[in-house]
Amino acid sequence: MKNSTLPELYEEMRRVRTFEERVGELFVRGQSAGSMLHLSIGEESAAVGVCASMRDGDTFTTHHRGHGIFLARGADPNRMMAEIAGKQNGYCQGKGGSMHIADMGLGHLGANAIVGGGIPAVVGAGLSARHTQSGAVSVAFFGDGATGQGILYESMNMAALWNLPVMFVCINNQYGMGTRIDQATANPNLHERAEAFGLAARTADGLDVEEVVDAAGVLLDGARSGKPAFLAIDCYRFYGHARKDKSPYRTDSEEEEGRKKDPLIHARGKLMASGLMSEADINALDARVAVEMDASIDFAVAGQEPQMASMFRDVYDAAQPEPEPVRTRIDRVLAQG
Amino acid sequence: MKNSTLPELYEEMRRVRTFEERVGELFVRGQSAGSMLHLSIGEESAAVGVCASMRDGDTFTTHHRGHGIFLARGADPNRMMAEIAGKQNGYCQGKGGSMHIADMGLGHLGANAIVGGGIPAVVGAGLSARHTQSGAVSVAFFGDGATGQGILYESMNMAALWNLPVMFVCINNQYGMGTRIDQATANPNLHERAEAFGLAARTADGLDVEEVVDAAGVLLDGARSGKPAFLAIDCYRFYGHARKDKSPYRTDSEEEEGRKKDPLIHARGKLMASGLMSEADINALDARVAVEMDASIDFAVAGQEPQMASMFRDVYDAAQPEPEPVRTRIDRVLAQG
Amino acid sequence: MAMQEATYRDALRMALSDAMSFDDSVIVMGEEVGRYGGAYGVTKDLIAEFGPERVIDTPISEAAIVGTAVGAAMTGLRPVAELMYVDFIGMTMDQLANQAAKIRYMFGGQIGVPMVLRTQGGTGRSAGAQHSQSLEAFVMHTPGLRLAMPATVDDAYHLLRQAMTQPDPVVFIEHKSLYTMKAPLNPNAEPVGWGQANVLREGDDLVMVTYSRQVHYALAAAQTLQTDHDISAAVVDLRTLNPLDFETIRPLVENAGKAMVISEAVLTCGVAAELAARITEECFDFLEDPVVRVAGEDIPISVSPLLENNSVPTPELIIETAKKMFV
Amino acid sequence: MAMQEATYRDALRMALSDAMSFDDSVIVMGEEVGRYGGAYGVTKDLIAEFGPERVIDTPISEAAIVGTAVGAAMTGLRPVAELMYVDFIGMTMDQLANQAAKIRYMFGGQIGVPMVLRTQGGTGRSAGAQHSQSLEAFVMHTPGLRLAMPATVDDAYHLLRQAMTQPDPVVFIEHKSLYTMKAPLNPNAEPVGWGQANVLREGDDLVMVTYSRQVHYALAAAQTLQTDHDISAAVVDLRTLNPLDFETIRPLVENAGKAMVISEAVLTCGVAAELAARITEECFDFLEDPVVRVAGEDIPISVSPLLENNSVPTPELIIETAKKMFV
Ligand SMILES: Cc1ncc(C[n+]2csc(CCOP(=O)(O)OP(=O)(O)O)c2C)c(N)n1
Ligand SMILES: Cc1ncc(C[n+]2csc(CCOP(=O)(O)OP(=O)(O)O)c2C)c(N)n1
Ligand SMILES: [Mg+2]
Ligand SMILES: [Mg+2]
Repeated sequence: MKNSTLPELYEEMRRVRTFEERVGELFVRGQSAGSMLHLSIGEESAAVGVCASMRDGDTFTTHHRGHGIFLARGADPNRMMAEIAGKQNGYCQGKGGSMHIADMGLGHLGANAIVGGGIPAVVGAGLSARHTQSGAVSVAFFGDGATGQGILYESMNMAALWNLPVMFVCINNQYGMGTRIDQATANPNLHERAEAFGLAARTADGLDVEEVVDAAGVLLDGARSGKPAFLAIDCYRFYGHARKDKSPYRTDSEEEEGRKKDPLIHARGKLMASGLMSEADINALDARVAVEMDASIDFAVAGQEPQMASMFRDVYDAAQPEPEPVRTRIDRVLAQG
Repeated sequence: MKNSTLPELYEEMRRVRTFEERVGELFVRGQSAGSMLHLSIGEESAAVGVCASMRDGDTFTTHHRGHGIFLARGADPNRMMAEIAGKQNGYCQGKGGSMHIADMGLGHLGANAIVGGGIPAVVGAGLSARHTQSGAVSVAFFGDGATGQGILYESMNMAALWNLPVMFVCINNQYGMGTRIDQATANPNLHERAEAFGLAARTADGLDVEEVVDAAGVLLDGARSGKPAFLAIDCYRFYGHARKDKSPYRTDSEEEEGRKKDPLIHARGKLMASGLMSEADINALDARVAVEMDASIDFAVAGQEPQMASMFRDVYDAAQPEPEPVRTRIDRVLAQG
Repeated sequence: MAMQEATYRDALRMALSDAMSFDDSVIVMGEEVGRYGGAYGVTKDLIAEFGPERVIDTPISEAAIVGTAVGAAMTGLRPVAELMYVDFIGMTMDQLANQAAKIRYMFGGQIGVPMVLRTQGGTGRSAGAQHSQSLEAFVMHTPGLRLAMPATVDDAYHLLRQAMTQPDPVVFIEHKSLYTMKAPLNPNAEPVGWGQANVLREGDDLVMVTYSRQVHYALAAAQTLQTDHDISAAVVDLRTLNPLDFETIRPLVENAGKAMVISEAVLTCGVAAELAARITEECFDFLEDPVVRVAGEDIPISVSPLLENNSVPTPELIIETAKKMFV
Repeated sequence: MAMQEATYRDALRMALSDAMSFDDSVIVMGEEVGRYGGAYGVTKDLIAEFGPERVIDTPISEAAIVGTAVGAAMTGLRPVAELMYVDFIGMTMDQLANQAAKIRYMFGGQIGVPMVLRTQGGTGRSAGAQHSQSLEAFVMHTPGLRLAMPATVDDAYHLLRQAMTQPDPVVFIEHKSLYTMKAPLNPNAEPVGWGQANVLREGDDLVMVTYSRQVHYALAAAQTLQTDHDISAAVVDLRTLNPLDFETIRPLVENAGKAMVISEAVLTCGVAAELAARITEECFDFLEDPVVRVAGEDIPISVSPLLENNSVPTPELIIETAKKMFV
């Protein structure tokens, strides 16, 4: 299992944090495609802690706040940033953007702009894994808000019924847009629902990435051997819902408290206390990561806009005729009359 | 509360049983509208036991197997049977049929041919009741199969979050078509799900109507005062899913066992043992009910087919223009050319 | 209240607020409609004015939101539910099309479902394939559902007020690119009637039939066509697609002999198909050309602004097409 | 296998069975498809042949059924999911239209979703408003989804086999009133190509363009029109609505000068609108009359058989309409 020592986990979390900060910059520079950018700052331990126990061949889907998860599964930050900028050299050639990044090579079955939309796909991926006896697990990552969506329960029920190698990971950052989890449900102990459907289920504290690694590791092992699992990870969404949201619905003091649950600072403290890394080591690492992530902005900015000709491509398989452009149709129609 | 003594409960259950038997006859005579007739034989205690604690002004929705529930809430068997025959003097003028009976006067917001389709309406009715402080409860009746539908969980979550006067009643007759409940979920203790969403929840044994009355009474009282509730009632679907289904997917011996869970026979035994009614009393009652229900067939058969003119009526409010018939449009179009 | 400058967003909020003041049974519900004030700010401050019992923040449960509105409407409330993006209508189509739309009919006319489902659609914010669609055809293809799509500040107010008095379910689709549009608004003026199209520009050579944001594109195009190309184009804003006011269209098309229908929805099986078919059916003898459909491409919407903008009709495409109709 | 009599239902089952024998990655899933054998018997005994790992009974969870099929298709399986009634498509529209249909495009062509969603629709069983609809327009209006609707026993077999080899998601809509229809079937015959319309009857006076059960109504009507009224009507079975084969239609309409489109779906914004618009656009100069739409009424379907039968086109309505086109 890669990324399982604390220095490795810390580095990966730093990469996520710094990448997200650069996404914010891209937006400020006016070079992102739109403003629907959802940063996972504060949630790094969830992405990194779960992915640490995932293996090559495993598949996953994410929600709209999925940059960190994909990075932790091995994404190239350059191609991610280019996609977020809507450029042709992005993961999806500029068609998808921040909310629709995917990469089949890395098992990323897709981020999703529909809350809950990517969840049932992992049940299907679980069926495939069992069919081919590949030993792969499929993991659905989603937010606490997705617990409002019926399809989560339909999917968990199926996974449990069929004993599929599937895991549901709920990144509970306490908010769905402006709605705090206790304003969205009468029982915020979310894992109890999964238990009631027959899954192995627990909640981990996202402050400590090693706690997440431990919880996720056990549940993923179980899932791999046919006991589907659910893991809620408690954390805090440090900033607004999307780039333009200033979170007026929560108090400064709440935010201050919330941001104390910083998994990077916590890991940093542990690293130094245990003597695994010195402050200087950590600072050097952070600087190295900053250089890597700075480069992603340059890469994205230098990328080409998609060609107009690509517009009609990939609606269907490449061997099929492309849809006829409206203009072409109009010209043909006006040959009549 | 009406229908709360055992003789009353028995009579009401007998009315349901006999009505359903007559529906079967209507089908055999070829006088039902279609074959999508779902009989509630074996489930009488659920309908009667819950409705015993409902009050005037309470509202409810049912699933496709809802004849018994509506009868127990005061329906006129004649107009029900006429509707099942697709006649104009039915509850819905022959447009709805067995799966779409409703009556606003009796608080019946509608049966539904969509599994789970009627569930969220009770959340809305709960909002209305609170808005007007009417003191009414709204009850959703549905089958075990509906626990596969995400909308159930969305609805329970909302009801619990908002403390609405709402109750969810799951009539667990062990089957959804040919699928036994343990073939549809890994955890058939259905009330645990409701608990996980924060509802008051329990399971009652439908063999004993008085047990259902007790459980439902407590939960309904709670719901009325803002603690939404869930009640699963265990019973057995005595016959096939619909009139044409001979249940080849279950063994004769299973059916024989299942039909031993007969709430009427059980109540009959209790009535006689307790001396509340003699066998002769009960037989006289049964005969009286048979006469009433025989009449419903006559009423339905004598009813008129709907008029063709009614076809375009009631798509919109009566004060609005009706949709234009295709024929009329064609005639106008062909005035061109 | 007298004439005042208002944005489309303000006008919508005023309509909600005025209706709620006037009728205690009107409630607003949906994701983020309360504390957050609506994803596009339409319901801003309503919760302060009317309280959380009438401005109800819901969990992210689109299907149950619509289903709850159905139940509330059947029991005496006038719910105005918000679907944050029309793209999420897929989760609600059972409650909308099998329940809300059919209840009056299935139950023999016993009861209606007087609810409004407010939502917004269309391109313009680089929001990608799942947040930029124009799905009004799904609604228009469902008997029992009314469908209103305001293009102007006036209609943002008046059409929404009217929608909230309809006896039947109304899907009310705003356009995400119009929220900041400003115009004078008089809430007390006599509005154009519910179900009536509005001829926003007269013209003898060509009739453009459209709705929602494309009304503005059509008006801009018509202006250029007049000024630069001496083509006189009428512009009809349909306002409601159900009811559909054909009687306003007929004489214009009979007079001009040429018609173009403009819709942001994808072309195939979309609203433009219905409009083109209807105009052809009713005005065949007067048509010099086939009715031309200027509609969305038969593709998903990209996040790339370049591709996004060219996936739906632009004023340039309208002008270019109109010119071709006169060569 | 040689020529044999088969019902439409048998042909569908044979197609599934043959595809499953041929390709281990094909799985069948849905409510009651296994032990029960399918609500309409199409998957009868498949579970005995292929086991419960490949013939998967699901809970009553339409949205997750489609979503599961999407995930399975993306990871190497060829799922054939069954939606018991097309009326339930409302619960699946997000998974179908926002996920299955858009995945290839949103992800820049990296991957397709080679799944088939089998379902059935239409009237004829007195099944009421929520079990009798024809909702193909929702699918046809969604770029990225293919749409096949077999009318014949041959197509029940061959078109389904072809659907199971498509690289993109196919919605395959059977007609509930055709399951017991019998005809000779040769599974080894060279089939009509995927995406090609089939001219089932030639005719010089009028072209009837249709699909699914209405093909048979059109053929019956054309026979009567010929015999009793000396009107020679061509009948085109579209077979697939996406892709739509216009090239087969064009010369027929150019020759006859009159066209009728027939669809069981409700008229407004339905498939008939698209077909009428397209024929008019492409063949305007050849049309003597406006294209006539013979379609479902803009109303829900009643359970009363009398109302049900008259809510959709009947052979009588087709004949009556055709006759009016020649007065
Ligand atoms: C089906 C659907 N409903 C609503 C939205 C709008 N929306 C986008 S993100 C979001 C909040 C999601 O909260 P959560 O699942 O907790 O994820 P987080 O943003 O906190 O990471 C909402 C309501 C959407 N994109 N999709
Ligand atoms: C949404 C939907 N899916 C599937 C069906 C087909 N169907 C009708 S009844 C039924 C079984 C329902 O089982 P349950 O909820 O337990 O009710 P029961 O029939 O046992 O009373 C199914 C699958 C339907 N009508 N609606
Ligand atoms: Mg969250
Ligand atoms: Mg059942």
